[in-house]
Amino acid sequence: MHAIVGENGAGKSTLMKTLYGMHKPDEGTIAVDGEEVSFHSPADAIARGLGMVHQHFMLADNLTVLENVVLGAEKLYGIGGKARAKIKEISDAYALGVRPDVLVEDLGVADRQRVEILKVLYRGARTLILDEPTAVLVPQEVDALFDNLRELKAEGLTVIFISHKLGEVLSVADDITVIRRGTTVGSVVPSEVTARQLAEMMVGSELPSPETRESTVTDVPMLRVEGVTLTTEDAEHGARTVLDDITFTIRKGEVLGLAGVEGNGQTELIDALVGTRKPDSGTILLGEEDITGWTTRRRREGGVGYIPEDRHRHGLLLESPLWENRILGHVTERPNTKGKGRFWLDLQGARADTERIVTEYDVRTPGIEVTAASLSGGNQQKLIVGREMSHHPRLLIAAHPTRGVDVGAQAQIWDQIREARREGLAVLLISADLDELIGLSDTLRVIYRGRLVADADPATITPEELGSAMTGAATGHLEHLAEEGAAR
Amino acid sequence: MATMTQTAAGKPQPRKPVRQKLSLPVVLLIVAGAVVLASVVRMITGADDITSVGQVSGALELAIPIGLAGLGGLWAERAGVVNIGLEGMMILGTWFGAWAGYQWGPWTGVLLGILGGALGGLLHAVITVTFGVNHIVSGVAINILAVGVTRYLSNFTFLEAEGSKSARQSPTIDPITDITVPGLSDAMKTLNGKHWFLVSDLAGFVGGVVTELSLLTVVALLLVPFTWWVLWRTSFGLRLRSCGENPVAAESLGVNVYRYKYLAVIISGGFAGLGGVFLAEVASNIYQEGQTGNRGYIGLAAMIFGNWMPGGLAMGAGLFGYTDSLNLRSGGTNVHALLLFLVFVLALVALWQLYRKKYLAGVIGAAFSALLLVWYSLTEEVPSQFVTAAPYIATLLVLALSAQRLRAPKAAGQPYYKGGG
Amino acid sequence: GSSSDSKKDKGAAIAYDVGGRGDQSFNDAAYAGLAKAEKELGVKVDDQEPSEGESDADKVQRLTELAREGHNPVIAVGFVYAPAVKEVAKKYPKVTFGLVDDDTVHAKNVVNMVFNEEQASYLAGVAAALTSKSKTVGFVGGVENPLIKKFEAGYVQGVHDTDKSVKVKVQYLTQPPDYSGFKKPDLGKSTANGQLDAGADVIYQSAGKAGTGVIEAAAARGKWAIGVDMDQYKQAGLVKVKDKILASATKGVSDAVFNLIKSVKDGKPQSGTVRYGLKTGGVGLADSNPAYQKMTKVVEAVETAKKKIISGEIKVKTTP
Amino acid sequence: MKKTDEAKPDTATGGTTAGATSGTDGAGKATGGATAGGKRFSRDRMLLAAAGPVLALVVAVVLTSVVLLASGKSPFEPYTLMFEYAANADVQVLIINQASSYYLAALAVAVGFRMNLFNIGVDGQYRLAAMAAALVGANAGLPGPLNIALIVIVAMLVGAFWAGIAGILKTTRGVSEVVSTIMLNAIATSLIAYLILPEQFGVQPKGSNNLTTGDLPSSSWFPGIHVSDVAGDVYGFVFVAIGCGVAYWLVLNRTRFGFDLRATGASESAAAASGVDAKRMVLTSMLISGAVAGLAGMPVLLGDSHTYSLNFQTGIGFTGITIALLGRNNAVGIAFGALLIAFLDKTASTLDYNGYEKEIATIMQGLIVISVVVSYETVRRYGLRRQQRKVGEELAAAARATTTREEVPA
Ligand SMILES: Nc1ncnc2c1ncn2[C@@H]1O[C@H](COP(=O)(O)OP(=O)(O)OP(=O)(O)O)[C@@H](O)[C@H]1O
Ligand SMILES: Nc1ncnc2c1ncn2[C@@H]1O[C@H](COP(=O)(O)OP(=O)(O)OP(=O)(O)O)[C@@H](O)[C@H]1O
Ligand SMILES: [Mg+2]
Ligand SMILES: [Mg+2]
Repeated sequence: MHAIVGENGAGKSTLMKTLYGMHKPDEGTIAVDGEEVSFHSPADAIARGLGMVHQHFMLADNLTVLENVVLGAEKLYGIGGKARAKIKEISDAYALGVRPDVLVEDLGVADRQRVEILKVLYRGARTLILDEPTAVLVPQEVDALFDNLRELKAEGLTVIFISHKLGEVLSVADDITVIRRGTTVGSVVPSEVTARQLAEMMVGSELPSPETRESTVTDVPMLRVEGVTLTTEDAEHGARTVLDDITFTIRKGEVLGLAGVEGNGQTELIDALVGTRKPDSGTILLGEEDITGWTTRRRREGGVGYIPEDRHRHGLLLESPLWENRILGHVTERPNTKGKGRFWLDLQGARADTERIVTEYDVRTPGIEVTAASLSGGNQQKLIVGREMSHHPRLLIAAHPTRGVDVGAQAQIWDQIREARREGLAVLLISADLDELIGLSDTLRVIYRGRLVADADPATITPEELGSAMTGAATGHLEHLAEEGAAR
Repeated sequence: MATMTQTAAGKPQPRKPVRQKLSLPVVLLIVAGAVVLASVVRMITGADDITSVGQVSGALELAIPIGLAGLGGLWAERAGVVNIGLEGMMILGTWFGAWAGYQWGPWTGVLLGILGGALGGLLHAVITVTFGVNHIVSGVAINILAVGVTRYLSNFTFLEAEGSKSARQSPTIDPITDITVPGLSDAMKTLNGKHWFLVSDLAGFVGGVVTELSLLTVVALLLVPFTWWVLWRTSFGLRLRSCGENPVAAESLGVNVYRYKYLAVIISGGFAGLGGVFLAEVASNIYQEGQTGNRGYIGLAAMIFGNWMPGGLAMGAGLFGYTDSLNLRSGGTNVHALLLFLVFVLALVALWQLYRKKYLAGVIGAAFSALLLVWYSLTEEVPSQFVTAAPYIATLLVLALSAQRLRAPKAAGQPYYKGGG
Repeated sequence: GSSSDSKKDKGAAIAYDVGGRGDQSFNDAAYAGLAKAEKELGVKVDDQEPSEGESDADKVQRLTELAREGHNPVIAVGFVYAPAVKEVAKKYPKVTFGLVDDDTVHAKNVVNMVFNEEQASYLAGVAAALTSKSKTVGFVGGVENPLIKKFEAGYVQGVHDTDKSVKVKVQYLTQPPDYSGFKKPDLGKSTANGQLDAGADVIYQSAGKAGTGVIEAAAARGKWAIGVDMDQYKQAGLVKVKDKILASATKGVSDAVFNLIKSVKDGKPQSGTVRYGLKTGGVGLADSNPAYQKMTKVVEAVETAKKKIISGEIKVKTTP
Repeated sequence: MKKTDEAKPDTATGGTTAGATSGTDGAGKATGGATAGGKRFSRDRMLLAAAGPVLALVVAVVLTSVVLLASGKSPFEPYTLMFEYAANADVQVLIINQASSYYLAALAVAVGFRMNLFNIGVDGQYRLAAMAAALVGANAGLPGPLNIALIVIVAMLVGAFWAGIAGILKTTRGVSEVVSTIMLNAIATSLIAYLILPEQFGVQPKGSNNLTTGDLPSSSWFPGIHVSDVAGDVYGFVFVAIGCGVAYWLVLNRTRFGFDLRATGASESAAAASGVDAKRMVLTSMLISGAVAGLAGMPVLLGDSHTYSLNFQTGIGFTGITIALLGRNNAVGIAFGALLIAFLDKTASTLDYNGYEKEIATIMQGLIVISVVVSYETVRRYGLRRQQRKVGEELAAAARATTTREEVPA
């Protein structure tokens, strides 16, 4: 089991895609079983016994598991009963628990991951490439996954995997390669390095940490959510309750961290808070005002900042220049518009302020006329954070604020959040990165199937404990009885 | 290590997908309900033509070109390419079909017409797949181009041809054989003529599909199940559909997405072309400029109506053909009877909404129903101007009632670049 | 602008209505007149087609261009040209403009050629009523505009004056400005089938090219069809079904065009409204089908009706 | 963490630009560098924007010439003929007048396009609007300018109403506007046919086979600019059309509403998250699109025909789609597109007089649209890639500059 680590944008995915025949290398060679190969397409790589599970799932939602698995490999066992039998066989052999005839869109992330692995095994791959397979899993699921992988290894398969979670890399990998800015900076054996050393190799500098020390929590409630319930109804799933009687309060200067496996209602909760979806019942109060009936625009004018989880879908206009992206979401506010009723755009104002954000937040860009799409993900995120902070929000909804952001930028973003918090900002933090969640939050809540099922004190909780609540195994107040300070 | 205070495991019920997709039995039930309702309406109004043999066979003939265009749309969209150029491809089909048809016989015409349409499909594929241009834009351009090209070509062919001497039409084409199932057809006609409740109506429908059926109609009808079989039961179809759902995933599994998209769009053009041939050779026996009359667009609508499924599409085309046929066959009285049909349908919808506690929708439905009833009882005939609009209004109404159930292929209309993942 | 009249003589010219040459209707008839003039009078000729959905300005431009090039007369086919003729005729007073199917432009150099289609249709109605055994006859109109309604009006009156008990089924294919009803034989066929199913055994059509669909549908069932505009019994495209074309209500656009060209050529250009009715033979019922000629009772009745119309004893309505 | 702060060099932005420009020096002034970079990127964009249409026109002409050659004709003469013909003043007037209708129709389509809405129904909207406006105008009996204003307002309202049906169906029932507007076009035809019957509101002038809505009083004719007796008048409404173009540009690019609209078109999800009510936006832009569509019939109605009759011009809505595509939904681009298509349309007739087929012009239109969109897309993608690469290079240069100065800590 070979691990590859590196900062965001170091070229890990790119390297893997090259291995898998999706890009052609300009120079250099790839050898499989000692034999030099040149792949023109993934099909060539598959034929050579390579299989890849991508960072972003490569599944067609509206097709069944069976269809997704056999796609491209129909020659092996056809697309009917024989294929179904084979899938069951593999699934049983490695305890993957995959059901062939459900639609993929009905599966959770962990199940999807297993479908992806099954897809690769189905093709008889001898070498498995897993690009950040654990990013969206809770610790228990991660363990299960590594159990699966160890079994594969025992069968004589080679596994290459990429991860940002250095702890797990150190615990399961046999070899580690570190890459930075597209070149290998070193190869190490897990027994010889610590996580810290590894991280420093990755970034070429010292590691930041998300810890928040001194508490800035006040008594003044900023956001009060009371009994918010939301059901969705669509032709595919019928009616279901996605938010069930959600109640919580965030005070000024408080960061409330919301833990949960993706798809348990976080997105819907954010939507309800931002105002893009109307809850069926319950009230939302911002400060003293009832904002339940407010439109999104009014809420944002009223001081709700929003760092969306999917910046490409919700945070940016990819093909517009940076300064237009700076206006997005704050089109009714200074310095973006002027005149009576803020009717006219203030192009100069917006441009100048974009320059300011670019400088203050260290957005690496040659100018503000370039399109947002040409920035790297991390820089896009910095721009969004800068934009939201520029309007001095009273409440910040931050969903995965550092996802896909390298450690340097991560630290900056954390700093920004902390600073604003000191000035009385209330933050709802949603993150899949449990370290970030524990380190940054003042209070922790766990959401599971649309309900807040547990709460915890970040000072004492461990990621494992949190993880078990996230899978629904534990509820109520999570109390850590063991010795203080064991928490990371 | 750590202990947790385990409260009574508040395990909410697992997310259970309650699929409300229209399953086959439900669809059949709806169809059966519609037939019964039609029969009731016929008995009340005495508009016997609404379920007559002639009406049904007329509807079939009018539905086929729309259905073929719709199938064309289906193939393309299932592979992720929106094809609004169906109209243009149909035009190419009519032209090439007629051009070959009058010279070398109707079946050569069929072949050439398909090829002509496929040529349009190829162009669409080049523009959208290779160059990644917006699909609708490309389709619009193809529609313009097809008009120009066929007119231009007519100047060199039909204008000089014996028997037409006009650049706007071809000489006549020999007909394609008609078949009538001997005993059955007459029996059904007799039965239909009795005007019995339900029995005669069913006889009308059966009679309609066994009377004066062109061989090409048979072929077209078979293409519906054929399409379903290819797309949902073969690996070719699976690959093709995967390109419409998630091309990046398909590519990652070694599917040559470009190839499947190309093939799908070319086949799509071929279907539209066949629809064109049908117009030129079966519906009439001559190429006539402007003959397609927006049927390509309507085919697209039928496909959306049918939820991107062959069966649904056939129903959509059938609905359009039926209303069109109704209005052509002494529309004034027929469509007047249709009003009563609508009154019933809307009343049922209103009741259903009220039952589901959607009061606003229910009340609106009831109000419209009542309005139509008033209109129905105060008039003898619907003005011919509105009769002509009946198919369009019907389509709009049905879509308004059902559009939310529809689900397009996820990647339809999105540009795809190789290695984009 | 009138100075450009002095350009060299380019002969006669026609500007067609939508449908253009090959519409098997009045555009074709106009062309026939033009061709005849070319052959018999030796005049130079030219013709121009419109584009789909064009505006009056385009028509003005077309006529202007023809006049400017030196054509005389310039004949505009179809009432849609009325505003254009009105405008261009002012600019070219020395050119004679012909206008088919319209009688609203009154100027010295404008000839309005109008036809009593309703009279010919009346005769068709008489023939239909007498030939029908089922006491049901049909009328299929291509596009529901006043012109085609004239055909309907005359026909229905002709039927009812002959036999009150005969039912007339009337159906139009499309509504203006959707002129595809003149072009879609399949619609004509479906409609005719509907009327045949409803018991009609004689169908009269005024639907341009779509009319061939009507004739074919009727012939396929062994029922009668009545042609329109020209003698469709003699039409090349309809050889196979000509036996079932009972008669045709003709409209002498061809002769009208020829007459106008001739008058200009002779230096005595027509002017004002020239009406072509039964009296002048400008419209009529063509009886080339021998089967029709054998129905002496029908032929007689038609002849009588014709005389009565000419004498003014029967007034034929122009609107249904 | 401290290190990261240091790794945030205050010369980063300036350094990148300067690095890329000079290729050697990594140092520079932050703000100055950024502004220079900005200018350069916008100039780039301008160049690329111009490259698209030019490339496309060349390709389209070449392809058309190939078609001509293939049919054994001179590959160039038709162009000369068309240009010669266009030298006539009356043809020029004709082109300009026609272009004004096309322009308005294309603006209507473009408003939708900017929102990713495909309003195929402009054709039905403007016809229905023109007919209703003509009716009201002929019967209202208001004094001149007031009557004109009334006519124009009625046209806009009716156009908006008809488009609004599609908007409502989309927002409340999820019906694709592509399908609903196709249906509404056909329904509009029937509705007009019904309303214009003499039994309803229409008029059949004596001796005519036409149906009209009656004539507008001559005081309600929109005054034009008289060019010459032969050439006739340039419609006064041409200037209204230009005004609409200016308004379109102003609203889209300079107002908050326009920003919301463009944002929704660029990314509906991002716009919704930013506070735009997407549904309302869909409805609003459909209404605006319809209102502008309603204007498309006005140049002819007020400037020429002064009545709506059976031969009122049709198909402008579809041409509008072509033109909006050609002009890339840009007010100036659309103006060029409208003139180009009007030019092709109006000069095609001269081909007929000279032994060519006038369908060449239609083929050319199709080819132009295809090559234009293909070249736009190619240039756009090239531009995006180039920009990304440049950004990458400049950042890499900056990174090199900083790393060499700081050295990687061991
Ligand atoms: N083909 C290319 N050649 C050179 N540079 C490129 C190319 N494609 C993208 N870049 C540049 O690479 C940079 C990183 O882009 P990308 O969004 O892929 O980064 P990333 O790895 O996700 O970074 P982050 O860690 O910030 O998310 C951008 O500045 C972009 O301009
Ligand atoms: N063909 C190319 N030439 C040059 N640079 C490229 C090319 N393709 C991608 N890149 C750039 O290489 C970098 C590596 O991106 P990659 O996706 O491999 O990062 P990663 O290490 O997987 O990061 P993450 O942890 O965010 O997944 C990006 O900056 C990307 O823009
Ligand atoms: Mg990666
Ligand atoms: Mg990244």
